[in-house]
Amino acid sequence: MQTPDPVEIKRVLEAALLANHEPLSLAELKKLFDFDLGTETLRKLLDELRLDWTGRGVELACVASGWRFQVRAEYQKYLDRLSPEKPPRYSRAVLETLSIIAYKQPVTRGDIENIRGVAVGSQILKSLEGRGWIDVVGHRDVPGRPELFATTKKMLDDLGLLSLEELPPLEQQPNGDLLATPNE
Amino acid sequence: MQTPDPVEIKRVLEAALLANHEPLSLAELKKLFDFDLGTETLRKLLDELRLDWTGRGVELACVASGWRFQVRAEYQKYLDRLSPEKPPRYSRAVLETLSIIAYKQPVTRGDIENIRGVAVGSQILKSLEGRGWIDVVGHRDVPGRPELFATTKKMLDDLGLLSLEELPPLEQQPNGDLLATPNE
Amino acid sequence: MHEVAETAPVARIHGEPLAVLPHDLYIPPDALEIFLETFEGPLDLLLYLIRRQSLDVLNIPMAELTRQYMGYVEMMHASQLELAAEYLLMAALLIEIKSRMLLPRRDAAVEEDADPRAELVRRLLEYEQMKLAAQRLDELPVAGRDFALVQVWLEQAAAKRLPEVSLDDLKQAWMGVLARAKANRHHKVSREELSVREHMSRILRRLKDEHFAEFAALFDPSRGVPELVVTFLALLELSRECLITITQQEPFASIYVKLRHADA
Repeated sequence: MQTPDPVEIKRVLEAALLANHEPLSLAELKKLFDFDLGTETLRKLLDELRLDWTGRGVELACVASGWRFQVRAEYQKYLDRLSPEKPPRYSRAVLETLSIIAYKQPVTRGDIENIRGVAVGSQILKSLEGRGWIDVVGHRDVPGRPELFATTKKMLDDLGLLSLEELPPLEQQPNGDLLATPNE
Repeated sequence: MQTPDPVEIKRVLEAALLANHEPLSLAELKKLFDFDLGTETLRKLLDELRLDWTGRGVELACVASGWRFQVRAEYQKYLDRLSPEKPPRYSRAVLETLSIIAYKQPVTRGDIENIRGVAVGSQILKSLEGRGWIDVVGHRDVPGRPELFATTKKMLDDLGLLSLEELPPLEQQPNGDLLATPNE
Repeated sequence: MHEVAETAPVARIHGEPLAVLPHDLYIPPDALEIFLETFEGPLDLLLYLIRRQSLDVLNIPMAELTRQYMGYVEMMHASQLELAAEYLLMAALLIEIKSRMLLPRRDAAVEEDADPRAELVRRLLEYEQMKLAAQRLDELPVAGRDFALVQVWLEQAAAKRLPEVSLDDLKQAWMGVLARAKANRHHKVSREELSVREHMSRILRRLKDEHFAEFAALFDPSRGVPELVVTFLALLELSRECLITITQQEPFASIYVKLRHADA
C-alpha cells in the first residue's frame, strides 16, 4: 500500500473492526498501516464508515476505549432466538453501589455505606471488580488507608458510553411540595 | 416482520452472522425468524449476501458446519500488526461449559445442557477437546450411552494448577448478594 | 409463626397478640418478609414511607414518620426476621430527632441551622438520588446482554493464539450458570467435593484403558490417609451414579471394579 487509497484504507479498517470484539483505539487502528495515517484522516474515514453502515443490523459505534461494531438494539431480538440465555441482571444492592462509585468517584467502601445506610458486602465490590467495571485507584490518607474505587473504561464500553458525562443525569424524585433542591 | 421483506431478512442474517464467531448452520439461521423461511429462499439470500460482500476485507464463506464471515486472506497481514496484545477470548458458552465440566465432572452433554438450560453446540465440546482440555472418560450406562466428559491434566497445566482442588472454591453462597437477591 | 387463621390477631409480638396493625400498613403478615426484603435498608424504608404519603421531605412530620417506622421495626421483630443493626440505629436516630424537636428553642436566630432534621433530610435526598441513578443505569443497554458485539472469524490469529482463560473467568462463568439455574441458594462446591470429582475422572480414565481393576489397586497408600478416603468416596460416588460396578465373588475374595457398560 504505497499510495494510500482511501477506499482500500476503509476496507482494512472495516475488516479490523469486524474481527475485533474489543473496541480499537485510534492509536491501534493506525498500527494497521505501514505509513503514517494522520489522526484527522482516520477520524474522517471512520465517520464515513459509520455512515456507510447506517440502516443495517450492525452499527459502528464510538465508545470510551475506541471504535467497535455492535448489533443495533432493534435487531437483538432476532439474535436472542439463537441463544436465549442472557447474563443475569444485577441486584439493586450492586446497582446502587455501582452508581455511587460512578457518580461520586473516587469513593471508599465507607463512603458507599454512608450513602446507602447499610453495610456493603465485599462480594458486591468483588463482582464489579471481577467484571472489570471498577478498580482501586488509590488509598485515602486516613487511618486504615481505605481503598478508593473508581469506574473503568470497560464499564463505559460495556454500557456503550463515551465518557462519564454521558451517564444519565442525576435527578431528584419529582415532588410537588419540593420547591427547591436543598443539596448540591 | 409479518410480511417477510427480503432486504430486512438479509439485514437480520447479516447481523447474526457478524455477531457469531462460529459458523451458523441453515437450521440455526432459520431459528432467527418467527415464520417459516424455506431452505431454498435462505440459500438464495445467503448467496446474495455473499455477492454483496465481494471486494471487501471480510467475506461470507460456507464451511463444513455452516456459514460465517471471515477476514479475507489478503487482509490478514494488516490485522497481524494488531494481534500481539489482543488474545482472543472464549465465548460465554464455552467458558460456562468448561466450568461445568471442571466443577461437576464427569458429566454428559445432557448434564451440561440441564445445568445451562440451553443446548450445547457440538462445536463447543469439539473446541475444548481439540485443545486437549477435556476428554471422554467413559459412557453413562443409560440408553444412548452418552459420553462422560472430564477435564484433563493439560487443562490444569495450562491454567497453572496442580489439581482441581486449586480451582476457586465456591463455598459460600456464590451469588448470595449479587444477583436477584434484594438485600445483602 | 405464620399459621394465622382468618379471625386470629394479625401478628404476635413476644407472644402477645397484636390486634391492630400500624397505621397505613396494609401488608398481609405472610407477605411481610417478602415486602421487607425489597428494601435496601432503613433509608430506603423511610423514603418509601415519605413518598407513599406525599409527605414533604423538607418538612418531615417526625412524630408520624417515627411512629410508622417503629411499626415496621416491631413487625420485623415480631416475625423474628433478622433485623439488621442499621434499622435499630435509624430507630434511635428518629426518636432522638423527635425528642429534640420537642425541646423549647432558646434562640430563634439559629432556628434554621439547628433544625434537628437537617442531616436526615440531606441523607434521604442523597440516597434517593443514587437510588434513581441506579434505576437509570439499569435501563442502559449492556454489551453482551442487550446487544451483541461483532467478531468475525480470523483464520491465522485463531490458530496462532489460543484464547486465554483465567481462574476468575472460570469462576465468573460458573456463577453465571448458577444464577441462571437459580440453584444458587443451595449450591456449594467445596474443595473436598472437587477432589472427589477429580478422582472420579481419574478412576474412569484408568478403567477405560484397563476395563477392570482390582479394588485395592485403585488406592495409593503412599499418598496418605486423606487420599485414601477421597479415593474411596470417589468409588462410592461412581457406584451411586451407576458408572461402575463393584463385584466380589465370595467373602474375602478380591473385589473388582469395572465400568458399568463393559457388561454389554
